[in-house]
Order: sequence, then structure tokens, then C-alpha cells
Amino acid sequence: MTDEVISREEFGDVAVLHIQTTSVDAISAAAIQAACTAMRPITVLDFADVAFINSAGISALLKFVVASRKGGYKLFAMNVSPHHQKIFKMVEMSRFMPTIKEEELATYR
Amino acid sequence: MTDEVISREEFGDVAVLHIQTTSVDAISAAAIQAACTAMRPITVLDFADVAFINSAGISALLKFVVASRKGGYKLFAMNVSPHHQKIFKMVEMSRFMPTIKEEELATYR
Amino acid sequence: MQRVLVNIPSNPVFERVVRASTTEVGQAVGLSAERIEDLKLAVSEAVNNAIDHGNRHEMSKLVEVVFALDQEKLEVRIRDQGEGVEYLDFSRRIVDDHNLESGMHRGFGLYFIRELVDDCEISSSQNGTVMTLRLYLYAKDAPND
Amino acid sequence: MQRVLVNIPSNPVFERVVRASTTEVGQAVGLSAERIEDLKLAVSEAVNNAIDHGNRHEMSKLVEVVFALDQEKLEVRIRDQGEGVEYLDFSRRIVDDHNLESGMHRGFGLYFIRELVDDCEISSSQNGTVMTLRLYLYAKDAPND
Ligand SMILES: Nc1ncnc2c1ncn2[C@@H]1O[C@H](COP(=O)(O)OP(=O)(O)O)[C@@H](O)[C@H]1O
Ligand SMILES: Nc1ncnc2c1ncn2[C@@H]1O[C@H](COP(=O)(O)OP(=O)(O)O)[C@@H](O)[C@H]1O
Repeated sequence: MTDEVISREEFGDVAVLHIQTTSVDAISAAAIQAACTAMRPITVLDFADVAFINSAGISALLKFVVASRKGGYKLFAMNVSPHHQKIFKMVEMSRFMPTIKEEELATYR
Repeated sequence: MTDEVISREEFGDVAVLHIQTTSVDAISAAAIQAACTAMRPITVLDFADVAFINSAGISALLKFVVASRKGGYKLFAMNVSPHHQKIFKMVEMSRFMPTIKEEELATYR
Repeated sequence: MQRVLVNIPSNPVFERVVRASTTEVGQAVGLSAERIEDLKLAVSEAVNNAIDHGNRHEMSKLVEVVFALDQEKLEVRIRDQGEGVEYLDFSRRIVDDHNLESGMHRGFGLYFIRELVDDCEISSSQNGTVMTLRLYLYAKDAPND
Repeated sequence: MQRVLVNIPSNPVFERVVRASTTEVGQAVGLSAERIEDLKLAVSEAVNNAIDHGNRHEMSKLVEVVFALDQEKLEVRIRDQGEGVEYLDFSRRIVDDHNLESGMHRGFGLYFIRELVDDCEISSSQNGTVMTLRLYLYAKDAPND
């Protein structure tokens, strides 16, 4: 509970926000969405450690979508499991937060 | 349920039995202890994937101890988590199934 | 038929207990990993609705979850002690410009439930709402289905 | 005080449901990872005893597990519907030459329970046995303790 829920990594115009909790749900939502106030022109949410996302979690992720539209930033998702890709497609989340590969990010370094 | 519970690897006098289930308990006990009929002079149980062991599981592991004593084989445990090392010490299981490091095993290859 | 019951107060942290139980029950009946993920999400949505909309976070009100398993199916019944509901909208809901701008970031739960389980039944009265989710065993895993 | 209840038939596969619930409840009260592992093992042993020795695998008999949480402690009560027991032996039990040769590969459960929780209480009658396990919050995490 005292561990950080998001760990940041920045380089150039890029911020990678590594979600550290396994569960993006009603409990972790507040701590996750708090990070949407400090985005960069290219912001990437890293789902590598995420095992579960429900609609309360999606609603937290939408805060990043809104902030990216307001600030004119690009928002990407990285390391999304096949199950969560399916879920993101179902609600067309993938339109607003497309997937990026770790390799593609390297070009910004 | 249809996946193998133990996967074997053999070289020289050594058999490494990789326990593939996360839970060494009443449910997996029978499938685990079945492997004790095919030991080698040096037999190593690999706990890398094991997240939980209870007394029903220990009782399955003791079948390997008994078989190793009968056959005059050496029995080792590998990749035992600190929690399970504590549990093994509590019941002095560690006396009959000491821990071996992956590096030490390499000398037998 | 076997029954596992999990009963929690209306605190969303305990939705995680129901979710973890769902994983274990799903494995016990031999569901595939993907169907377990689907069921966990559906159950999670139903339990959060029971806490939020049914029991309105009154901690003294309970959410009762029954897992009923037989040879053909796994049924999960989620019951709250709310005032009931007249109509539930299970229609498809997506993220779009309109709801992003209006700040409507919710409403995906029932749609997920509808899509992710084989069938779903509601019964509601002034004593509360029961949502019954069903997964038929092997149905989705069967070839050419 | 909050209460989470898990009720299972006397089938050892459902001990895993109780165990998974223990993890989530332990995390909800902020126990350290190591104490959660300790508690999981103790609860697992108590539930398996309730199934094996209390209910003697009669599937119609249930094992009821109540997690009661307050500011100071997490209490787990495991109740079976067996015939009760006169005396329980919590003494230390280790693997030794004697029991290896005689094929006695059991009997570690109560010793684990005793060692791994802060305290433990038994009450037993002809209607069944209740084992109450307690972990005091922060007790073991406190410095110089
Ligand atoms: N158990 C329930 N009791 C009362 N109303 C409910 C219940 N479940 C769902 N609802 C109603 O259905 C609506 C849609 O639910 P859902 O699709 O899960 O989205 P959300 O919970 O994000 O609003 C809720 O806003 C609520 O009005
Ligand atoms: N819930 C219970 N009901 C009746 N007897 C019990 C119960 N729990 C434990 N016992 C008794 O205590 C003994 C020791 O239990 P334990 O240390 O867990 O070892 P094991 O279960 O391997 O025998 C059991 O063999 C049984 O006789």
C-alpha cells in the first residue's frame, strides 16, 4: 500500500508511466489517475505488471485520454496483454490510446 | 489440469524435476509424488515456480526423501523461496533435502 | 452440485476477495485461462455495481456471492441489499468524443458482463438485486463453435 | 469491525478459494508479504483439518471461514460440522529417521499453525470444531520486537 503505484521514466519528449500495481480497479484508480496531471508530449502507459483491469480502472485511464486531448499530447499503451487488448477494443479505448512497442519507443531515446 | 505437474531434465547421474504447479498441496500431491519412482543417483527438485507449500505438499515431498534413502540417492532442493526455506527448516526437512544452487549443479553437466 | 459462498461488506477492497475466489473456482471447474479472465471481469463489474448502486456503500449492507458448480456450468449469483432497479441497460457502450468531453467515464460494466459471460439473468425487488452469470463448461472451447 | 465470510463444501480443491481470499484480506489490512504467507499456510492447514478430520470429506458438510478485521487484528475463524475433538496436539513435529521409516508423513499442520500466527484458540463440541487464528496488526513489524 505504501509502494508507489506509478513509477516514471522520462527522456526527451517522452514520459513512460510504469503501472506498478497488478490491479487497475476501484482501489488503485485514484493513485493511477493522479499521474495524469504530469504528462509529456508523448506519454506511454506501461501495463507490463498489470494483471487485471475493470471498468473502474478504465475510467481512471480515461483521465489520461482527456488530459492528452486537452494538452495535445500523444498517448500510448505498452505491454498490454492479449486479454486487455480485447477489452480495450471492446470499448474502442484502443482508438484513443493505441498500442506502441518497446522497440518503437527506442527511436525517441 | 491437463498440463504436466513435473517436467524432467536429465544429464549424467542427475535428474532435475521441475515442479510446474504453483501450489504443492493436497490437490497436486498425487501427481508430484508419482515422480518419486523414477529418481537418479542425484535428484533435484526445482521449486522455481512454486508459490505455496502446505503440510499435504510436504507429505508428498517426503516420498522423495524415503525413496532417496531406499535407493541410496542424493536428494536436493533448488530455487526454494525464503519463506519455504523457513518452512523446511521448521520441520527439519532441510536436513533430508538440502538446498543446492543452480551453479553447483553445473559441475555435473 | 457444489456451492461456494463468499459474503462481503460493501467495501470495494473486498471485491478483490470475490475476484480471487472466482479465479480458483474457475480453475477448479477447468475453465481456460482466457475464460477465467472474462469471468473475473464480469463478476468484478457485478460486485462493484452491487456495492455502488445496490448497497450505495452502506457498509452494514452485504454483497453475497454464490458460485454454483455442476457438470455443465458455473453459475455466479451476486446479490445486494439495495432497493432494486426497474431497468438495466446492457447495450454497447464505447469511448467516444461526446462522452470524453462530457466527463462520462463510466457505464461499461453491464456491457462487459453481457459480452463476457454465456448468459446473464437479473431479478430485482425492493429487497435487492440478484445478477446471475453463467458460463457453460466447454461451450466456448468446443471446436467449430 | 468488518467481516468477510467464505463457505465451502468439504472438497479440498476449495481450500484454494479460502487461501486466495486470505491473501486479499491480508493485503487489505496491510500485512507484510511474509506475514501473509504465514497466515495462508496456517489457514490452509486449519481448513484441510476441518475437511479431513472434522467433516471427514462428507461433501454435504460445510467449512465456514470468517475473516474478522478491525484496527488491531485480523481474526480468522474456521468452523467445521464434525463431531468435535477432545484434545489437539500442537507440539513441535519434525521429519526424523523414525517417522520416515514408519511412513508417518503427516502431523505438521497444528505445529505450523501454532508457530505462524500470533495466537490460536480452539473450541470444540459435538457440533463441530472452531479454530480461531489471530494476527495482531504491526505486532511483528514493530522494531525491536
Ligand atoms: N445492483 C444494482 N442495483 C441498482 N442499480 C444497478 C445495479 N447494477 C447496475 N445498476 C444500474 O445500471 C447502471 C449501469 O451500470 P454499469 O454499466 O455497470 O455502469 P456504471 O456502474 O459505471 O454506472 C448503473 O449506473 C446503475 O444505475
Ligand atoms: N478440525 C478438526 N476436527 C477433528 N480433529 C482434528 C481437527 N483438526 C485437527 N484434528 C486432529 O489433530 C491431529 C493433528 O492435526 P495436524 O497437526 O494438522 O496433522 P494431520 O492433519 O496431518 O494429522 C489430526 O490428525 C486430528 O486427529
